[in-house]
Amino acid sequence: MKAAKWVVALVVTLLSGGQVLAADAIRIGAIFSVTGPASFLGEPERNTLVMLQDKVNAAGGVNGQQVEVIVYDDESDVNKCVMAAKKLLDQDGVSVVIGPSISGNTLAISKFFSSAEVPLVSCAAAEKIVKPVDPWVFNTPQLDRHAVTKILQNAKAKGFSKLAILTVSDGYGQAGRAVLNELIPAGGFQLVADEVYGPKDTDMTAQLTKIKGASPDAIICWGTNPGPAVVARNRVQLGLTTPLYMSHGVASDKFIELAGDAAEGLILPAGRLVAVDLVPADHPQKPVLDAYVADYAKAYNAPVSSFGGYAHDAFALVLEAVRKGGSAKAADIRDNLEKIAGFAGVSGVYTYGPENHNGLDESAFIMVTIKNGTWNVTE
Amino acid sequence: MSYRKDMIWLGCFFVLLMLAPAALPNNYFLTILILGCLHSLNAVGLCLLVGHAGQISLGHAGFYGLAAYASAWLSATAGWPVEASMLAGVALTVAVSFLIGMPSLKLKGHYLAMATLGFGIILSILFTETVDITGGPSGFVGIPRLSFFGREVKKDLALYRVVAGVLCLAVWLAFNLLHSRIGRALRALHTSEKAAQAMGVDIARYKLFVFVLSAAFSAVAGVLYAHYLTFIAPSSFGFMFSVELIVMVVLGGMVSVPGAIVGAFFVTVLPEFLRAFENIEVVLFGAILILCMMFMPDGMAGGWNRLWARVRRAWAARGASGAAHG
Amino acid sequence: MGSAVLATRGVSVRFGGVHALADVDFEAEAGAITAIIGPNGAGKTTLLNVISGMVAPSGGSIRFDGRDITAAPAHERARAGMVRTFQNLEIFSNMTVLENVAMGCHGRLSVPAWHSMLRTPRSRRIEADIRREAMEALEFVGMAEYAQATAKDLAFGRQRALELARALAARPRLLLLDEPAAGLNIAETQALAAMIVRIRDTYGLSVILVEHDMELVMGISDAIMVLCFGQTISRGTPTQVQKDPKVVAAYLGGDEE
Amino acid sequence: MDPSSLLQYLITGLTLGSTYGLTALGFTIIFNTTGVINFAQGEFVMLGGMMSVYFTRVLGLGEPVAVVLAVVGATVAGALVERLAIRPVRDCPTINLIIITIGVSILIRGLAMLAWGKDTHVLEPFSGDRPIMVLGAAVMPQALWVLAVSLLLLAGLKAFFSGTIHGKAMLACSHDPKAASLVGIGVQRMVLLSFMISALVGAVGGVILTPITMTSYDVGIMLGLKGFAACILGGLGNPFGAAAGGVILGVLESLGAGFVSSAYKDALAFVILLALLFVKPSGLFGLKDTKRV
Repeated sequence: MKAAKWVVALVVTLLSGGQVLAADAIRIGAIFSVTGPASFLGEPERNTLVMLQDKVNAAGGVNGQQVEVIVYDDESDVNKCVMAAKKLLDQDGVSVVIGPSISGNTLAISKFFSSAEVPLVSCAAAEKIVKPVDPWVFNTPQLDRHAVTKILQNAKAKGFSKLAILTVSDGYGQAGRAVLNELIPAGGFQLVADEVYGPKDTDMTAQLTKIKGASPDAIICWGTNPGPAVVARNRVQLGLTTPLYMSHGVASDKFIELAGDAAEGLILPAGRLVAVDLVPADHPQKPVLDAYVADYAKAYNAPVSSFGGYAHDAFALVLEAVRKGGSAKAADIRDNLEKIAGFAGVSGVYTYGPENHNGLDESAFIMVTIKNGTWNVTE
Repeated sequence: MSYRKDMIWLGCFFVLLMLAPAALPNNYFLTILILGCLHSLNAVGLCLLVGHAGQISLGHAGFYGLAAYASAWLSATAGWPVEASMLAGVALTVAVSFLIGMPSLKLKGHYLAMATLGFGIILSILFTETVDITGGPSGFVGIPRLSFFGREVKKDLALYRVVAGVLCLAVWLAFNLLHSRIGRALRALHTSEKAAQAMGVDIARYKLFVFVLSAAFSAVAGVLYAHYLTFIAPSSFGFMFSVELIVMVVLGGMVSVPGAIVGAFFVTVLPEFLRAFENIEVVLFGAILILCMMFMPDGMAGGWNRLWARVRRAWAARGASGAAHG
Repeated sequence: MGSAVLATRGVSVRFGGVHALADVDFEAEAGAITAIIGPNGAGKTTLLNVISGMVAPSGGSIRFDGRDITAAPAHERARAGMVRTFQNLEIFSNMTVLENVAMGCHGRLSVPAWHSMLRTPRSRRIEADIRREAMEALEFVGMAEYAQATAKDLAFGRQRALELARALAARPRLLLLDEPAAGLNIAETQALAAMIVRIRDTYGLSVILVEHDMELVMGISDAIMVLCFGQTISRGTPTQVQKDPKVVAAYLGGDEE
Repeated sequence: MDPSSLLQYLITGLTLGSTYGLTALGFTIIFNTTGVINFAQGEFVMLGGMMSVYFTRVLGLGEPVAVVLAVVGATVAGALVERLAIRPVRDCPTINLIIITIGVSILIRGLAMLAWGKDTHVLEPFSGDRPIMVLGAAVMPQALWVLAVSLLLLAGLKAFFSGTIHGKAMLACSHDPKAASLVGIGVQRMVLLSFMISALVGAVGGVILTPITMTSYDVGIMLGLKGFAACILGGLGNPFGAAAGGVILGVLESLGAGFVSSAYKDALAFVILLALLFVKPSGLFGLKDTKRV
């Protein structure tokens, strides 16, 4: 009986805690990994969304309607993510949801959105999210495929033929590893080593020593901070001079800080956000990038990250769909998202379609080299 | 507690579980309830193992995951019917726990904790690295939903009833066991292995039995979890979840089955309460855990018993003084 | 010696380099009370541990009822009808007195586990039998009124009696008592002596007794074996042993006894 | 496989192993006086690293000052943990105390996250990061620091336990707390001391490791786990076993990654650890049977 009373008390408290929201506002739900291992994604995403909400509302909203963003933290945990999704769909009655931050969580909840017929605009990059296309599920980040293609183009131009890969054993690394394993042989390269490190590993010397034994022309490392910084440091410590490519997952100033001098000469594909100053003034993304960097600096006194950019674009795309279609109904937002073409965001220029729920291509990336502790465009 | 009292408790609990959804406005609460029931199932098994038989395990998240993955693979990849996959998933887990338990249970205390922890970690590495089978770190997608004889349990409410029913069944089995010669033997070997042996208890067999039984409870929870969520990822079955399960049992008071269930619901629901506090959530969770252990050293079951005894004393005192006045 | 219920041949036990027992031959006759005595550190409890299967001998053999049990684990010996008590009380302290005694019936009144889990009629019958027989054993030692008390709350003397009741509930053919009088006062010791004899007479079982209290040993034993530094130095009836100069020397030259 | 690679794996393993061994050492000290496995041990290591980063970066102190302050800070934290969370419940069963240490570790981690954010940080190596080449294998100067400090700590602990009154008193507490209190040893004081010493050892470890491993608010989980494994491998209660266990674990991982598979290196290390446990149920250098949890 103790459990009985307890649960009843709990339910009552939960119910009374429910927010009461303005009835005519456009309700946008969001699920980000604000805490937990993936907080480096979720925190800038949450910040971005909150900032944009205030900005839009201050400017009078969309189509005369205010925007109400409800953000939940899934703590990088799939169970919490499912609960958050159910809460948004069943309790908060949102008309569109932005997020989650990580691919696994997105895959876990995407089917709830098809059955509830509410669009989900994910900030996670895995190809599985949009391929095959689920009518109700979109995403905004550049696909790994585009990043790998960029790297391989660069490698081909430099005349490399034997490649080694070193990937992290989490969702991000696994997705990258799968694409690398597919595209490296397909591009006429030879894959001479395929090594893995754990997300919490602090020393990759053993893997690099093994890779060294396979004498590749270049190494591609796929991971997010701090692992790749350790890889970069270990590479220098071992006296390895083999060129090292990184993925776009480390395209932030934090990486240069962590890797220190070892970051010198590393090459990676990155969104234009990483080197805003280097983007030509006539580029369609330029005004969006400038505005985002300035707003974020003003609101949080902190540098932007490309992950926050994914949330920025998701929000901008959703508002664009609402504006265009003149409706904030879930089904209309979905339909109008598919009609978006040539829309400049932070991460690239989006063109969605019934068969394309990612909307970006390789042109969303530029190849950058780290020189003197800062980013340089190499193409 | 007598068997009859336990049965009355179970009856009330069952009725409460069945009525609870009526008081809940939407599916979100059902999700919490379902997860609470699944965690309880794990905790009840561990209560038998840790609380009664005194054998620690930090590897049960591995069993939970193994059953979930086995059933997921059999039904989604090999195309087996869901019922058969679930049975096979539980059977496989039982077999694995048997093989793990045999050498491990010869170890004692912290060494046993380490051995089970090691097996749990090995299992979770397997979930992560065998990408072709498990889908790797980004998870296993497309698991069919729970179904019986070809009829899918579509509604969360129906699925919740199944899960709640299974939990009550498991609690019934646990109560039966605890009130039998086997339950006594488990408690006996907890206190004195020597004396238990001298009374004819084959302690190795009994430890293995309760270890496998608790793994089976976790396995049943695991297959239900997989076919409820239709998606699983290795991060749900890591070392921290094993620790969380032990926390549930200890918070509940170690030896009390109802306590373990309350502990499980507490640990499941508390973060939802704390969500409003955002970043401070983790700090609060840690603080609450410490305070609970400080002020309820014998767990929630113990805390409740003391409270109840005090209420009864107060009642009796009032009755007595009332009689004197009258 | 065909009537020996228990016999050890050449039993040796080494702990590290120390011979705890060296080549000990021991026999206990059916229906008799056989005592093992000796100064501290003589190896009495070790011998009892070897007999009951708690310590594996490094050499020698043990026969129980004519069957070689040298390799049998402790719980099998218990199930075969050999039950022991412990010098430092090994009661199940968190269980009730009745449950403690019920543990005595564990090996004898058995039922497959699934019966217990499903609480089948057969399991319920067994549980009822266990309860009844446990109560009988409690009544035999005069502790029926404490059935529902928690074992650790009992006075020390009662805990000793509880251990005895628990052993009795197993209906052993051979009862091994490890210093049952340790910690008891004179009156309690006298009651214990009477109780041991009554147990033997009522149930017709054999008793092996390891004890320091000479009055108790001499009063009730049918046969005595004296151990000193792991070796048998004397055996016979109480009168014979008492007169044995080797025994006298061992005790006088030994220690505080 | 060429010998220079093998040497490189061994050096890597040794460095990695020292990090585990240092954490394990802290576990041992608290276990020996209380019988408790302190799940917050990894957090002490984290505190050492994070505080030295904080003092150098944010407060702009010189590295030596920052390091000393960080170690002192973590030691104070250790004392606070004992006074606030352990002492009030000292009569509870061991398992309760262990759960409390789990709560403490969650709490400390959460506070660190609130105070210093979720970012990863680095600390400059003490004597540069130019590797020393030994027979074709690279050795980092910082790795030498780690080895040297680990050995120093071990020697210091050895001297403390066998050479000082307090050390002997702590050992006495571990053997028999009742007897220890009868002969006038303040068991509670010894427990407090053990928490302080193990926090100190952990923090020193955190400080010297950070230049190699980097640090963030959540590094304690992994280090705690590996440290516990190292303890068990070496045999609970034996400081030298703990250090040796750490080194063995690190070398196993490194060799596993080099010769077998980097994906399964942790699994391999645990398989070997389990196999050893089944052969030697109280660890490689286990002193005695331990009490049950």
